[in-house]
Amino acid sequence: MMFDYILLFAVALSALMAIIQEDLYKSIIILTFESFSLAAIFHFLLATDVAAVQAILGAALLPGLFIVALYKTTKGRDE
Amino acid sequence: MLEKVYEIFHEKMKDKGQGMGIGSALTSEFLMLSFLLIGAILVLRTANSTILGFGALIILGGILFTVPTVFKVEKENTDSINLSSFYVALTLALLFVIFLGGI
Amino acid sequence: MEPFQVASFMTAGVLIVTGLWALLMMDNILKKIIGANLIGDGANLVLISIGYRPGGFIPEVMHHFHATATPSNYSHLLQFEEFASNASYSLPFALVLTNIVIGASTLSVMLALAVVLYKKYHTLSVQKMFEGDE
Amino acid sequence: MLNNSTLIPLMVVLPLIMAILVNFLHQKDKSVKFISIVSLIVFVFIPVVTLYGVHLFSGHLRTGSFPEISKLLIPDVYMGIVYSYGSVQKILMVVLTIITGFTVLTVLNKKMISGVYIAMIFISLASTSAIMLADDIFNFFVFTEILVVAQVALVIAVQDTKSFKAGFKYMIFGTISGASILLGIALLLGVYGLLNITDLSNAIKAGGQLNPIALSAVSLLTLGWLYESGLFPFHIIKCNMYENAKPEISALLQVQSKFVLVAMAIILFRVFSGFALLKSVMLGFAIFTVVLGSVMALQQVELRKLLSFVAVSQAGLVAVGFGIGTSFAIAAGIFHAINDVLSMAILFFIASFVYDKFKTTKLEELGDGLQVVPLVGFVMLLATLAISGVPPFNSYQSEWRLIQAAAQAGVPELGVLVILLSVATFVAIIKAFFMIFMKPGPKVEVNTEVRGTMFKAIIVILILTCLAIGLFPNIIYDPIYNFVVSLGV
Repeated sequence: MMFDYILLFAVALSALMAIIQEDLYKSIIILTFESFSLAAIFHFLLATDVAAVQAILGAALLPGLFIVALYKTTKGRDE
Repeated sequence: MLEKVYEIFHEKMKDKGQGMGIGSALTSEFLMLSFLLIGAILVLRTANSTILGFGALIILGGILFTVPTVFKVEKENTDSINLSSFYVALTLALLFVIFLGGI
Repeated sequence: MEPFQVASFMTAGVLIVTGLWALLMMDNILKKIIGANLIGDGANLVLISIGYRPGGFIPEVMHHFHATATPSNYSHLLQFEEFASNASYSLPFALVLTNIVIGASTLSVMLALAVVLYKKYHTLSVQKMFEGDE
Repeated sequence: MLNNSTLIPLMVVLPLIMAILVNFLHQKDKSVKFISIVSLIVFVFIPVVTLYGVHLFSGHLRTGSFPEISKLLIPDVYMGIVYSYGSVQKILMVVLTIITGFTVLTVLNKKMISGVYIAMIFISLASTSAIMLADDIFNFFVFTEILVVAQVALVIAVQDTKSFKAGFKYMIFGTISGASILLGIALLLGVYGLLNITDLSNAIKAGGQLNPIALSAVSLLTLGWLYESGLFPFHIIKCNMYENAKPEISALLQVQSKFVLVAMAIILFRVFSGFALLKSVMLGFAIFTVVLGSVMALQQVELRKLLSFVAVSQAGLVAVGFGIGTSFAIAAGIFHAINDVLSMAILFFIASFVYDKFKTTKLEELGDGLQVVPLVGFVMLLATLAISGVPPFNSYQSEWRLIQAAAQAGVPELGVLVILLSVATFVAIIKAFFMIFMKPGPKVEVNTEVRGTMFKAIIVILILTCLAIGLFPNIIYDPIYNFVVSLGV
């Protein structure tokens, strides 16, 4: 039954990592991991509907938006 | 006395407007000082704790040594995002200290 | 309070403090937006933890009730007191659903603004964007 | 009082529906114009005809709370979202809808007919009305967030780098304040288990002393209040928003932020009634805002920035009324919010006209305007007198009541502060008036195509309203005072 505590620790750690990380792509991937494990924690906290929404938003929409923004910003510098 | 003050302002505002600009700067300087005086009187009269009273006196003394204050106020109120962030963090901390600590 | 609840509150605290730090201190504009996202996650986690009840069941997934039940055959189903004392508190979940949607829309507006600002200044540094010459 | 009127939610729902409709009609100029004018007439009409009362969403009545199981402190609670509509809400709604109408008319008049733009104005109108009407603290939070996004959309529509920067800053700090309001609500929900403001107020009264968690909620909600109303640490951000928007939009933005200030301060006072420290803290931040806003306003050489700082410092003066905390002072503060909103709107509309006519708002380059547009100059002089509290106009009535309330509450120094602020405001705006309309030797050309009949009509109507309120203040002041007394804060 330690799995949920490990997930909590992972969320806190990955939040810190996402901020400290220099490479923005890596930082976004870590953020996706954070969102997804947050969805799992919501499931353990008996909120399944919220967990579903958070999983969809955190794992698909949010990194998608970030990747698009990053693509638009770093591509412009290279050209 | 007033000519001296005018000279100081003239010197400080060379790159900005002259004439009317100096007039409004002088007005705001006097306003600032009177606001400070009123604030100090208010705090000293109504504050129950000695810490607040001493704090008000120290701040008042410190500001009176930095006349003219207007330029410093203007420097602290620029559009800079870092300065705003600093003040927001300060305010958040101050609110917690006041409400939870209970001055 | 349950230990798991306390642990989630502490995690939420870490998320909020990290996000606030990123939002106020980081120079990179995308890092600021990531910080904003983290603050929202932390607030959501606080709300969800309030509704948690150890060993309870999920109010939306109640197997004892079914859609065609009429009041006459409620008697053999779960009693109201049993439901009230076992289900988790579902009001915060509804609040969090709203907040997730609001957070996503705010985030997309901020990212769009970041892209526009990048096109003007060709940098991601907030310092250079905001303190530079007009 | 329990009058389940369906007209009350229409004030929020109808602007939202119209916003969606106008948004879809993006390229069709004529239908956008027709729909927005018709819907504006309806928006002004609804608050006037609606009776006072409450609306219970989906008809959930006040029911028993089962204190043994739920451990709530009060015997019965509201089960759904509640909107309440009283006299103060009525007056604020009428003023808000009228100024929104004027803004939309100027936008349509400038041939800037864009469906999305008008949709954003309607959404901000809907969210401001919801903030004023909501008796539910989470509903309030949701609409503050929507208001932030709509206001940023209105500002960045200028397509200028400075406006993008202002919008981004506003959103960054909006995230902080939104999260802090949400956390405050979450902590209150955790302690008392309630979201309805009336119930929460009763529960906190029944619970006695506030515990540390509730005190953290107070400080977080206070930070949110400071942001929403543009007080001390956020005054620069708010001012940037005003100065970088189109001036007629700034006229709308300042109305919204002042009314949100009033609404949220009433909510805070109702929830934490009898918590005196909150009032002192509000007073402190309000005084800071007044001082910094007026001192900065005197330094400006650009009309829009000058007016923005004046608007911010006047918001501080409204908050001073709340900070003093007696019912007389709170009523005077609300009254001053209404008066100030009207005269600030005149000044912003004049700034908009000047920007159209002379293509700049830099005071250095302008001049000799009185020969070109004598009527506008005369109205600006009257508006300057109105905003700095000269007797026949409306701000005199509210500032006089504020000074009286300060003296009654035992802090006559604040009366001196109010007088100093009105002097500073007068000096700042009369300087702008001189430099635009009387200084010889303009450096800019006059755009003769702009006739501005609409602007002239609007500012004349507004200044006449100011004069009417100044001559008969009791029509507006008495309902406000009775409402504040009935709140019992």
